[in-house]
Amino acid sequence: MKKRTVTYALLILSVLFPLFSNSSWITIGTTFVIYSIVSLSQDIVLGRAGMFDMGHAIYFGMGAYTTAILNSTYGVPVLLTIPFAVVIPVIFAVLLAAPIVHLKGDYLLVATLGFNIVFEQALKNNLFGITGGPNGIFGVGVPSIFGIEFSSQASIYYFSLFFLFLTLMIMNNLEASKTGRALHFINEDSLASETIGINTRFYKIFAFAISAALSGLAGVAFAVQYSTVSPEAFNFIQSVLFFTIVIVGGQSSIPGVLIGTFLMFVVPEIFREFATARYFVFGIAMILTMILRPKGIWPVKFGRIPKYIRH
Amino acid sequence: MKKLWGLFLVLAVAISLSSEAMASSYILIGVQAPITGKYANEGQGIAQAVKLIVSQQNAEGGILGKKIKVIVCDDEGTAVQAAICARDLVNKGVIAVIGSYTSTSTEAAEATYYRANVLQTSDGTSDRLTKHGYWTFFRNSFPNSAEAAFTAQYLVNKKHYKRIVVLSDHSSYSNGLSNAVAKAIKKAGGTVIYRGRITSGAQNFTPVLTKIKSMNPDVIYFGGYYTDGGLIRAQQVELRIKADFVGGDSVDNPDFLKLAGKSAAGTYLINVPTPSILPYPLAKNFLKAYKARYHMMPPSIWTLLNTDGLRAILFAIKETGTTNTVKLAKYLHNLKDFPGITGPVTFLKSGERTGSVYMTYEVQENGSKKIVYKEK
Amino acid sequence: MNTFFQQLVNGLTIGGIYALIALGYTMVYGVMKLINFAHGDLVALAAYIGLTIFMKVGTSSSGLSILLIVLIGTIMIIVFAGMMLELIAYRPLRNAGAPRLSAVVSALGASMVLENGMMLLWGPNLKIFPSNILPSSTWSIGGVIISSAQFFIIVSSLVFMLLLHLFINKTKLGTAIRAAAIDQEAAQLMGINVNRVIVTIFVLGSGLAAIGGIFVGIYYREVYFNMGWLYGLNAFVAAIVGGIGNIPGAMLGGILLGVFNAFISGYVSSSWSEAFTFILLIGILIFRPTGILGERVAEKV
Amino acid sequence: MHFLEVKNLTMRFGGLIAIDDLSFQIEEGQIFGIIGPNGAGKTTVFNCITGIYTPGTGEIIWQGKNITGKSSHLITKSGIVRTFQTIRLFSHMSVAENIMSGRHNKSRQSWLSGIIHTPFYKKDEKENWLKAAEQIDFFDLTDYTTIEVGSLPYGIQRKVEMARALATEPKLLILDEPAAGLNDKETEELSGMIFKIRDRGITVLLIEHDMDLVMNTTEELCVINFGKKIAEGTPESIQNNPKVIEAYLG
Repeated sequence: MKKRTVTYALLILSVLFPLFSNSSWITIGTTFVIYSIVSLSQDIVLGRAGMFDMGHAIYFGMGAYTTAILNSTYGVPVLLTIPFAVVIPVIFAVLLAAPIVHLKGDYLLVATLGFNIVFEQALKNNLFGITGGPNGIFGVGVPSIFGIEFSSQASIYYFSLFFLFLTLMIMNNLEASKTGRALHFINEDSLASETIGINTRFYKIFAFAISAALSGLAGVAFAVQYSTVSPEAFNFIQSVLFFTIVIVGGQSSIPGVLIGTFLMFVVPEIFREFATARYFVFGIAMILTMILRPKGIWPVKFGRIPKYIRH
Repeated sequence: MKKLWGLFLVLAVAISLSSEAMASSYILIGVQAPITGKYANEGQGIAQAVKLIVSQQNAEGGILGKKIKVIVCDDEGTAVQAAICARDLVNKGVIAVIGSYTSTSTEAAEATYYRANVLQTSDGTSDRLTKHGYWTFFRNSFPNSAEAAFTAQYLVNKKHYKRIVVLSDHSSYSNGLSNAVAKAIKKAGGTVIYRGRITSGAQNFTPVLTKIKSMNPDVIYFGGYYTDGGLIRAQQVELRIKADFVGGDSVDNPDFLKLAGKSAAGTYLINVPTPSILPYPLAKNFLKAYKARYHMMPPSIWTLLNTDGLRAILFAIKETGTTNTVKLAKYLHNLKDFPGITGPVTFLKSGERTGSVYMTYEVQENGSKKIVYKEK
Repeated sequence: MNTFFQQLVNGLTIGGIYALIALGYTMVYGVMKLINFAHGDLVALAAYIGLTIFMKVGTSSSGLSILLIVLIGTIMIIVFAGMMLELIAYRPLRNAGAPRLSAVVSALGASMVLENGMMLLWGPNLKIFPSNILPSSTWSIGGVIISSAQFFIIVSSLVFMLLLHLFINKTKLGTAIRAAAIDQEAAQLMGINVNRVIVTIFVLGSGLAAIGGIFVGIYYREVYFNMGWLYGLNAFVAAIVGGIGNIPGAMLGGILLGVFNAFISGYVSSSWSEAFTFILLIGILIFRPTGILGERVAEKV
Repeated sequence: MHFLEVKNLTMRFGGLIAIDDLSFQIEEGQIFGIIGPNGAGKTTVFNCITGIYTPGTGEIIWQGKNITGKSSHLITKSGIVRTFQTIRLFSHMSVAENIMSGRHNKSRQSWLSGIIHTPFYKKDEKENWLKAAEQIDFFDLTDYTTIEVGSLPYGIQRKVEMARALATEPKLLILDEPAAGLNDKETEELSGMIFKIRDRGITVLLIEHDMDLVMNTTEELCVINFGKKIAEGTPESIQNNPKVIEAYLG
């Protein structure tokens, strides 16, 4: 019961946050919200299904680029770009994951990292003449309904927060479903999962697909928040950060991943004066966390079992 | 569940519509520049110059009876950080922004300033900066197309090169400049036999140079940064490629000479004048004041160009007696021959500054530079 | 045809450097099953250290002896750094029996620390090696140009690789390393001190990385704090192409990758060369995950 | 038609022949045993039947259908399920979740339930948890329901693995050395359990080292050595077969 109370309190706090913050803080809050969505979606692949995906920025970037290209180049309203920004990353996730999901551990890590580098170079080389090359794309608009433009920082915060809530709801639903459990089983022992009848290949690709969909949503929010997309925002270094956030925070652990995101994206904003040393400190923190808490800051507790079968 | 979502939507819309309003007893001027990262010294130069001018103005009692306050935002030279800065500066209520240093960060922020009616002046050289039709933007330097036209004139008509290779990296500045140069060369009747792109920082350029060697060029033009330019020149000489080497404005840096070593001698560099050779008394005074306050020279001409952008805006406020940016922009669009540190400042309707002064230097055996060709 | 052989020389030079660095990745992976992400940063660190030593002693004595001093000094410092890396970032995790992923993140953390430490220490701007460490003479052999630096790098890479090969195959410690690479637990049961083996591979790997870093310094002459990733990633790809965990594989992979890169940049497109490198990598992972020289190991059920 | 028929199965690893032209048949309701010295290829036979390995030549006919080379999960879906000699449980998860994993194929919610929870999902979820709970009761594991499986003693883990297998509602249960690592009392309990499982209408195929267990429980035995069948028959006939005695002693 107590846990539930804390959860609701935090949700309400996140909704009321703009009331008592200035716009700089709302900007930081929006950054946190957007990167939380990506980290949580990374957690589906890495934390839950246990696949070492170090190319997650690809799907985030595809979502952002889809919105940017459709809105900025072709004038499609932001809200109408959302379905495309979800479906396109999903299609690519399926196509890219299908040939490599059977790879184990580090091999998968290296393959996904490779995809990310190819992706970045494709963006820089202005593939099909639509990605804007090294500049990226500028001048993405804001969402509007019935001609009213929601351009204040607070409204973009809510736009992103809506996606975060959606993500949290899906992750919650996933956890208590056959699909979500299958991902955990595959993570624990892929072969044993196969022999009790789980189509591991299907669920591995599914994990990539659903997390690409959520990353795509985060990409939409990114494009709106920064009105800009550019290749370096989605390079493999970003993927390394998402990867790190999940492991440092705690795999499969929603509070853990959120804490990880907070440490990586909010704490440096507070200590901006020490900006140059921030990654140095973060590196030390990463090593220390892994030594002192190898399962992450807030490790997951398994055992979500319905009450009716507890005795 | 549905009720919760509904509640969320109602609250979200309500809170975002109760938008914030701010009033300040200061006139706020923003600086958006790379304070950290690869271009840190350039960014810091811009911030220091702006603070110097503003403190001089405040010492004279400010402007329109108000003091001026400078807010600096570090865009790290990246597009994403630039967009964050833009939003942040707008939210803090600045009326004008100086910066950024790179074209990419400038362009990434342009739309945000335009939507918020905030003036922006930048040294970015990408031609696209003035092509969006934003009335808020003023370029205080000269566009790539101006440098490209001069370069083509030099390569084709002065040096009569027949087989020209144009190289760049992938950055928006370098790619843009080199595309413009290639285009201008064709327009001037020259032939670009190869237009190549290298990966900045890759260090090993021998594969692409070997390919170039097999094409027998007269000249290799590189429109990128000195970090790569120095190595390209060194490796060119090592591979015994006999072509001349011509570099764009960002190759012109003391470290280019160090990286290219002995091979630097005989290369040609195209740039606007360095601060120390500016002939104007205003320039001499400014450099003196800058040196007195910061105990160093401004890092480059770009600092002074941005300073002129700021001076023009302050001048417009004084002349019009308002901080209404629409009126200020209207005034600036008609500004003619305002005496600047870097020469007379004249803006076109597009926000473009006219009257460029490019020159070609030749690097000598002893590492010094000699002016060999000048724009008429 | 000249162009072809010239590209081959270009590829061999950079390939030799990749191979030296790849050996460090492959040895660590072979024994510890860990991608040592900080390995590339040791290369950058070596270049900085080499430059610093050079600046200290550079004026006092003549060409080759300076190079020797710089090389030995740098190797000693980088070997020490490599041992510290193992002691601080990896050993505590190993002793605690932490999951594999923790070690990956620890390695990434170590990489961040090294990279940003170098930035704080030497500044974000690039540093430049003096151009007169090696005589700048070049030879033309049938129209193919080879410089003294290239010749020096290709030959000494081969020499160092040969030395490593002899060490691994002819000494007792080398045999222990091979045994630990095949089965760490069995090796432990046979009385091999695995910790000592691991320290040894870090000493060897860091030493070779130091040599690679110095070569980068004297040939390319510019040093910047995050260049470790550039060489690290390529060397790592080389290790996989050759068959990760396989020492001759890393040598072959390094040289092949260097030559592959040169031909792609020279004949296909220099804008896409990086993408081609990684497409090659992914292709190898999908169709022959054990690399060129690796052997397929069946999973025990 | 036999319940399960293995026909001329051959499996090689490089130069090594692990199974050599092996054939046997199992009838519905039997408790069938395979024995043989270490390295005789017993586990490899299981790996071929359950789709982990694809055999070189030969066929596996299951209820009249050829299932040779099919994926493991499809074979499981068709009613064959196995346990492992080295227990392979989801060791960081609770006993209940482990057993619930066996319900994967019987649960009819689609992958969409991972995103949106429908009323059908709720009904299906409850049904399957209750089925899992039945196995918990059957194997007398109620004291451990929420405990992390990896922390439990070996004997309990064996039971959990069998419970997980039974949760898939198989027709044929394959046990790979189920008595390995168990003490005498646990082994005795195990043989009782095997009969109980058979009484639920499930055919049992097992590999075992523990001769007492094999002789007490199985009805038909197949002996293999170096991948070849050397004898087949009732436990009594096997016990007196000179070839078998030679293989075990020699």
